[in-house]
Amino acid sequence: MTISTAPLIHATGLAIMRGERVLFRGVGLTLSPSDAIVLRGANGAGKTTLLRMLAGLTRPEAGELARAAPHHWIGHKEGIKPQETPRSHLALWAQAWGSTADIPEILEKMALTRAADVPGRYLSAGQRRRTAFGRLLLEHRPIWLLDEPYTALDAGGRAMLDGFISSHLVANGALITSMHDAAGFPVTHEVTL
Amino acid sequence: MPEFDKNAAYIWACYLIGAILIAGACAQAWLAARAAKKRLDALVANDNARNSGPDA
Amino acid sequence: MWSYFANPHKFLSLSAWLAPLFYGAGTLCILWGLWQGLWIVPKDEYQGGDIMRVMFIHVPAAWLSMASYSALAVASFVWFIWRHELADIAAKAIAPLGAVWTALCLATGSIWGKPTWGTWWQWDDARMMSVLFLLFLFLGYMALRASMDSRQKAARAGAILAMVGAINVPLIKFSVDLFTSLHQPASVITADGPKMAAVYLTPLLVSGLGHALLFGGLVMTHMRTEIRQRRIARLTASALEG
Amino acid sequence: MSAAPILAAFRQAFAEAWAGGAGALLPLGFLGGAAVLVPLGIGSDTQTLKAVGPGIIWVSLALSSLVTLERIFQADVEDGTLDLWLQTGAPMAALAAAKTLAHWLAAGLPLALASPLLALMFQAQASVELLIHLGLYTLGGLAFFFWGGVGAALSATVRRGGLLISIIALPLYVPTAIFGAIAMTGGIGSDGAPLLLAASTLFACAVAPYAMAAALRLAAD
Repeated sequence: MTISTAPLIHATGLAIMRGERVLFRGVGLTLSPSDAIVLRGANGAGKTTLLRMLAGLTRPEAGELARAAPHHWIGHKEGIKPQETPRSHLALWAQAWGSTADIPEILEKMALTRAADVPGRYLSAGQRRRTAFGRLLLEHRPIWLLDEPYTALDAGGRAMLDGFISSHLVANGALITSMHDAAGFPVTHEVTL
Repeated sequence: MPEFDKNAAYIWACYLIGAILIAGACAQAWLAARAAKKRLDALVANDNARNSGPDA
Repeated sequence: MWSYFANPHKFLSLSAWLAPLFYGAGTLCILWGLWQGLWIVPKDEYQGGDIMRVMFIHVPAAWLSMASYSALAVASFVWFIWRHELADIAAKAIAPLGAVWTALCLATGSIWGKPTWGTWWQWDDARMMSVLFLLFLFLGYMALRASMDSRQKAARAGAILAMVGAINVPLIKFSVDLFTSLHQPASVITADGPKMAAVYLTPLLVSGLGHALLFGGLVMTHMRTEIRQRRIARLTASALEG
Repeated sequence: MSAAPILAAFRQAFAEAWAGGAGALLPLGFLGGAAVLVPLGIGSDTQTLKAVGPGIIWVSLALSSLVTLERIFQADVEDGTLDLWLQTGAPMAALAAAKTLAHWLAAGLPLALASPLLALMFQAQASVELLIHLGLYTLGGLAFFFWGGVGAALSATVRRGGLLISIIALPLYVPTAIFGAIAMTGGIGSDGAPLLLAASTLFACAVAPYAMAAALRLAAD
């Protein structure tokens, strides 16, 4: 097996406006395998917007963006419907992505076994986050884009997530995430907006 | 004024509505244009004053 | 040519003299058409006597309502493909004016209908029905733009809706024609078509030209206002950022 | 490209349609309520009711499509599902069509299926004609849902989107309403009207998904 070091994401000169307000301009970054990039910046600096741009959701007003591999996206909003249980949520996305992952096993890793059949509307914020992170394990994708991943997670949840991220990085995966706290995994570089 | 047959009221009503609508559209366009020009000129003047202020 | 018109500065200097020209020429044409229509041309007894003089405002308004929706659709299309900001500015300016002329067409048509058919609203008249739905398209477009929270989003949403509306207009027109042809055809108003005598046609065409010029002038004025407003917003935003 | 994301989108939307708003019951109640108000409003004269019956059902169908559609894309924006669907790599137009179809199955089709009962209440003769009408309501309802879906997608980020959907969708409903009415009332041109209805529904199914996709990409931006 050859290990490619070609960049997974290469972006230069990204700019975005909201109305007439320039949110940011001239932002560039290169994400190589095993990189973990943390986006820093005050509230409203555009961290979420930059992540959405890298995910292909928001169109940049200027700049070049190339993404060489599939990615996982976990945003502020978990994407869980009120009637979906953690189990049915993961099953649905396994179906959509053509994944054959063992869902009970993922639920166990996420410490969601007891909440596995509780509908989304009754889940706590932390349980919703854990369900969303379960999607990361459905399918191996080299790029992870995580927006404020620690939000609503308790100490155990953070440790669990740090473990996933660390093993993802070891397996040549890469990560871009926005956060305010110190990261519990090796950070390659930080980008301040 | 021209003399019309039995339907004079309808004819005048049509042209009156037309005059009001078109005059209204013109007046609104003119007022909006004047307000925008005024604000822009004020902002630009303000901007120039601010930019040249510290240098002087 | 496109890039020439797409430049807001060029547009500002061009429209600075073109808009007044349009206003002047348009007003002259409309006044001449009015004078001809109200004083000079003989009344047509086949069209209910003097009431047909309403034609010199109703028919130009009808023409303009159709033309302005086409212009809105073209501007939206140009914006959607080439993202020329000026095309969006034009679309934004056209919509409310198109709605005004469309409303004028409906109002005068309704008033014309009362002595002719004995009713303020004739459901069997395909033209009136089509124009009514055109008014809804304009109002929907304006409401959608107004509810978007940034000008970029308003432009995109507006362009999508205007194009969806434009491809539906032929279908709406066809269905309305079919609906009305089931009942007796509206034969009283024959404003268009070769049946029209030249004595009516010339003032009608001149009135139509006048309304079009006035409309064009107003669109330019609104576009100038919008360009300035966007500059104001830009200056305010950069002042806030320091 | 695999059809899996499209099937998954359909499944999720169908489950959501049944879970939120009691599935077919709510639109059915709406249709029934609107239809039952009419005789109370205009009197119980048999001939009058017979004449207005099909039209009332068309109007109720159009209105209830608007009521159901208000939430379909708005909910996706609010809970973050839209972001996930936009990133599946499947064509968004196909996903939007699948979702619209699911909502039509949950709310539009039951209305069409209930139409013979309402027609009987409106003094229609019990005959095969009612089943033909059922087919026409089925087709027309599909067109209502697709054009309504464009309005819903465009107003997905608007707080009082329901009002906006109706003003956007109303002119787009006109051909369907007219072809449907002509096909039922008979007279000149009524032979071809079912075909025209089918053609305009097909047109809606072909065009509306692309507009929905563009609008949804905008809603996520």
